[in-house]
Amino acid sequence: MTEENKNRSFWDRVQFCDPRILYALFAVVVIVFEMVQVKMPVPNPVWVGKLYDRIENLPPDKAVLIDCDYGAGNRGECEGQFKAVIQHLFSRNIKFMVVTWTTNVEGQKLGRQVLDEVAKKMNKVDGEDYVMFQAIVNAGGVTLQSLAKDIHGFVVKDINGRDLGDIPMMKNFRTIADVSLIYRVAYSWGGVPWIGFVQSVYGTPLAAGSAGIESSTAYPYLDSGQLCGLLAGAAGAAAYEKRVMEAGITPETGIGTKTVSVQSFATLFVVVSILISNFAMFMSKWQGKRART
Amino acid sequence: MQKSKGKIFWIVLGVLVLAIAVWGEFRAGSIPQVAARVKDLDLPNLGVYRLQTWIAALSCIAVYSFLFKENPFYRFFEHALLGCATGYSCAVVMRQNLYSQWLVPIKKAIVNVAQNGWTSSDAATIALILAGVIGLLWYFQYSKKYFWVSRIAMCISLGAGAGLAFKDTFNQLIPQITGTFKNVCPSEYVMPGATLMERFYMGCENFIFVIGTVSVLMYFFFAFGNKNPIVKGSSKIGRWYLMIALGAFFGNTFMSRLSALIERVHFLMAEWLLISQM
Amino acid sequence: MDHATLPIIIFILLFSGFIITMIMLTKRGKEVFLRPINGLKVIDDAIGRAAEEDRPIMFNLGFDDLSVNLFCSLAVMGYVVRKAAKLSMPVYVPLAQPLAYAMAEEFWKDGYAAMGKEGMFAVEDCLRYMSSNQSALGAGIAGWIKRDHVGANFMFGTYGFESMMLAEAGQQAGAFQIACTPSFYQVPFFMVSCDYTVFGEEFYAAGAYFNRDPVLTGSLVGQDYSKLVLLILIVLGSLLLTIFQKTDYLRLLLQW
Amino acid sequence: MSKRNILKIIAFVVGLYFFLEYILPEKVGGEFDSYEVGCPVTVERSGKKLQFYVGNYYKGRGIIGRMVKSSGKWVKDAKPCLQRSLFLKFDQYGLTEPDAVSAPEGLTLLYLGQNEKEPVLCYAVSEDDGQTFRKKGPVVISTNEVFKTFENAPNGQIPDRIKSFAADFRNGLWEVYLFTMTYRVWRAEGPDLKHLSLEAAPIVSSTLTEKSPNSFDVYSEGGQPVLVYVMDREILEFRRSGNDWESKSWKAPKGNGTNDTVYAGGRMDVGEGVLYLGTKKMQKGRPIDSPYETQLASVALRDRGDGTPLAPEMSVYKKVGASPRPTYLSYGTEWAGKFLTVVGSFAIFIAMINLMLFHGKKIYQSALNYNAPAGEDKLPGGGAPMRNFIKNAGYSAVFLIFLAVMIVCAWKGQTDEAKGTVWKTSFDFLFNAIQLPMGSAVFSMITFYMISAAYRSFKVRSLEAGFLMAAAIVCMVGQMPIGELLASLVPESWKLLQLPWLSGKLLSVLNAAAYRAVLIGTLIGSVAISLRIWLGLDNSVYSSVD
Repeated sequence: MTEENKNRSFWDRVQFCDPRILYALFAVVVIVFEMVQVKMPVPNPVWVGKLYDRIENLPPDKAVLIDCDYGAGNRGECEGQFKAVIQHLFSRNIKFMVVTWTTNVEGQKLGRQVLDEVAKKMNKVDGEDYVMFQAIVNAGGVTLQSLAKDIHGFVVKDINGRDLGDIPMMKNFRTIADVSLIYRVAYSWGGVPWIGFVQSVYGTPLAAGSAGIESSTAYPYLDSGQLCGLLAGAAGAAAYEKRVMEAGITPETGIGTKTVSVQSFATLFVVVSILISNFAMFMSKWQGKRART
Repeated sequence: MQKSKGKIFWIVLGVLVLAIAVWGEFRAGSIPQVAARVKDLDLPNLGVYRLQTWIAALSCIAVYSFLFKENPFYRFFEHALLGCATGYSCAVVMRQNLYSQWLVPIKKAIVNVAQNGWTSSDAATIALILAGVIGLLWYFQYSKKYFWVSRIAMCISLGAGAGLAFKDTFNQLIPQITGTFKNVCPSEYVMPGATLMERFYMGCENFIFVIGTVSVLMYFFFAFGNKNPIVKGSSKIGRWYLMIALGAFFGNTFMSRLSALIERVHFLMAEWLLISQM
Repeated sequence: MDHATLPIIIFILLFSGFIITMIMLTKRGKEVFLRPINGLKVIDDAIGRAAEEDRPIMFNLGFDDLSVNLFCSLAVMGYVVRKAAKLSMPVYVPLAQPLAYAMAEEFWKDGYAAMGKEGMFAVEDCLRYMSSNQSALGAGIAGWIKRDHVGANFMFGTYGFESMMLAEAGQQAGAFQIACTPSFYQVPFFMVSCDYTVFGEEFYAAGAYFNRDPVLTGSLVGQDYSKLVLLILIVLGSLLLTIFQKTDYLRLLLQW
Repeated sequence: MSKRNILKIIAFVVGLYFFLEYILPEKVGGEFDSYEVGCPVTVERSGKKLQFYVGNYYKGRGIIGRMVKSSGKWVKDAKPCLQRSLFLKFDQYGLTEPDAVSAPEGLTLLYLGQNEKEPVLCYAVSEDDGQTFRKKGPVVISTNEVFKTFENAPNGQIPDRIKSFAADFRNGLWEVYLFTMTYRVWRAEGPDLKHLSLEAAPIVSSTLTEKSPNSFDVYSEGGQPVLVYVMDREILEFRRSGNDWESKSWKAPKGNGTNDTVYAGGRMDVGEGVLYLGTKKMQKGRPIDSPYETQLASVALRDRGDGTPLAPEMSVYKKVGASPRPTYLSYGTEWAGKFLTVVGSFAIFIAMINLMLFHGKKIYQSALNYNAPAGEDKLPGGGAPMRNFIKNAGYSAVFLIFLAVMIVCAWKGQTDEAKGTVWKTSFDFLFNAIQLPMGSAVFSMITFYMISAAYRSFKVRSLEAGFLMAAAIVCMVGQMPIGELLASLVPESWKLLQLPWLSGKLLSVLNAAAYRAVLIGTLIGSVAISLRIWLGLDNSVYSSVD
């Protein structure tokens, strides 16, 4: 305790404590609750249920277009959202196509790893039940217009270099009219202008799984019907994983559920620390005023 | 004295973590989840997986060491990350984009034209060579004299962006405006079978929504209405709404950052130190 | 829609008409009223306070490269540098983009030259290019604020997560802080640690208010009229829907 | 002509193409049914044989046209007789599958109105034998004698969503048969189309396969209703006997067209047999969605007696209308998309080249003054030259090595065929060992700053900051399982204390309203910015050009 700290009042010392103490306490909270995976009641946001019901009633003869654009930074949130939805699609035998962008090649690699893992477990075949396109340059709306009008002509090959024409599943999916739902998993759901160039033009429903930060910008679009579902952060992933587990599709607990149970206590720690520091400020002000009168 | 006490603390902590890690190495062979993980990532054997996990853990620690002081350990891994990221995206663009979405179709079109004559789609594909020529103009920015030539490619993209901005904007704007037409006192027709209280709550919610949008719109007026009491009053209400929206943004920002850190801690403890459940 | 419907064409003509006519009017010299932004009225008090305590002033230009945002920030910087030069105070300008360095140097020298104080402060120790990496930039500026005990800290332009480091360092050093940024996500962090926060469209209004560029001012006024039209539509639409419960006439008209 | 003006003109021309392509329609001129014709329905009214059909100008936007048979030839009216109206929200996206019935109060046309929700069964009445119609809105059906329509149930509280329908008016009573999404047929009858009461059980459910029919129609024969239900070339007929329905099915003969499936679409007596004229969907020759040459006709002749079909007779009544002139602008969008993507993909190498130049120069300069006298960039105390070389150029060398290794491994190890080769393993190794952990660690590093910033500087100094803090805490805790745990302690009725409910309302009402206004401001701002760039008013973009 430095000399200058000693004569300060107790509340001032609390208010301006050394950040290393905070880091240490926070690390303890996270490590303890990481070891002890506490079973928590997973929240149930409205828009997660709406996306689940929509995938439950999707027509089997159309495909789902998944835009996998999340990066290494938001694996904690978006990987759970991506994995839970493809497990649900596999269990309902709905075919899906995964689009990736050259501006974020990590999304392609991470998506590929998750896809291979889940396909191996649910014995699905690349080219018959799912396909991953090769990366496309995100040049804004003009790219989406060409993609919507002619998928084969624009994408040309899948990630393994096979022509889309020879892939058995792609025979009856040529334009956006054969797509029943677009689902974008990314840090920022608005990064690719699906709403301006595809959803409002062809009426294809659009759902989004986004990092917590950007999910708050999605609510005006949910209210106006331009977005038909939203998975917000790790909590959204956990809610969808709970539904998938209850439907008996996969026994293992998902990434979102594990993250969310530790995150609850971390959030509680941050909220309590903010309240303490504000309380300390009021107390030291109050003591200061009492000392002056 | 203070500095040396801090140093001892970190050394003790480091040794403790290293001990757990080495202890983990001995147990790694026997844990079933580790074998499953090796099969999932289809790595040749356990040794390669453990080496990969060790390097990943060291790079995490290097990043977190930047919190205290910028050190050569961090700079090495930062330059390694920069190299990997740039190399990977350029390899993807070269192979998946330029080679197979541009060169291959053009080659096929030329072969097609040679065999059975011109068709409109082949001509369009061959005309894409022009795109490559313009793409090369980007590299004039390294020459002082012809610097402006590199701006041609930028202008084409800018012009296209500006032209398409009208479509993107109005396709988003119209549903947002019509979405704000809210029924402030819904009747039986709108909500069949709802009690009076439920309809009253829905009416209040819609009223709060419309007032919120209108007042925040007025908050961002700059050219008029400075003295008009209605505009002044409603922009004050607008500022309260914005405070709540900013609070929601702050709350959600925290959610994202925490889950990123927890995912990293999960990796370090579950896959590296093998002390928590995979 | 794939192609513009009739209501959209009307909107395009209306909004473009507002914007272009207002730009032409301001170019021909018509005096346009722009309400002063409350956060920016206190710039003079901030500089005055820093001068009394004889503590330097810092002006951050954010993370913008050559763009509209950078020119708005530079306009305000010109004003601040002139005010500081009058009180013969130094203005430190940390930079994140090499191209922005050249433009900032030009504005900085003009400011001091206008007040006849060219040689008073060396450019090298006031203008410094830190780094394009966000975390390095944040750590560098936070260190600079604490080392030089900055008295007034202005943060203009777009920011990423480094906004937190700057705001907290400035608040620790007891500086009078004003933040003005269009990036909506960083506003909560500025809001709780700065004395005044200006955000959203007000950032562009600040740029127009200070440099009176006819194109920027005219288009701002044109945008205001467009927003007024949309506001009237919203109020009208809600009223009509509340009166005629069964059909939403204005919505059907707009989505024709 | 300065270089800056050349650039501005290029930007303007490219922008003009996309602007015009958006503003001008895809095609101009041509008749209302120039894209597709279909769903013919025939009726006899005051001695005249009338035929209504659906014509499309755009895919899916149905408009109803009329034809009259005079002196053996079908003559088409110039103007369509019924189309979507501005202020009737039930047929906002067009009309399909009409069914014409001659009723005492006038010729009645029932149709399915298409809109953003489910199709709505509506009807219109005409006094002048179908030249003009007055719309009467949705048909009202009810199961409990309460005949009311609602916003989300315009046709009344019917058990299932309508997929197709058939209607008939016989001895003063309206009969409407509904074919629903779950392959059931319900029957409703009533004095007029606003008071139809639905029978308790569906009349036909078991015999229908899980496949939706091509068309579905009812006509009366000898005072009794006959339900015709057609799937590809299988025709089922249901006749009422007592109060249940028995079905008879027969196969329609192959016509001389290639894959012409037959549809029942209204009935007209032709001497020797019952002529199922026309189709509910159209048919004959070309597949269903090929525009411009579709025809409308049809026939499956059926003998009156024992059901053996006679040879079909194919005749064409209505070809597709005069085709419009395309504006040719929309032809170019696909090509423009590919063009701009290729231009964009060339730009990605610039980042790599800049980094290689920067780090290469560092290595070159450090190598140049390797043993030069101690300069200020040397370590204090004149350390060995090798340590200085590593201090300055070491990290650049690390960057270049990793760059080269990653480019080669990524090029060879991307595809699945490379599985098991050394390239894919080393590519996966590099990605999972360095790029992935570093990326997420850097992103999560900021959490530590947030925690210390949250503790030290997030103080409630003003009422506004207090509002912000309260909303932030409600949002954070409300979306976490902790909020769910705390909510279970509070009784169900106290909504305001339930954090998940409160954070949901805060996000979907208050935050949505406020951010929608910010969004409108941003969208109008982007119109202004793109207008300035397009018209060349904004010079900041060309600042580095002379």
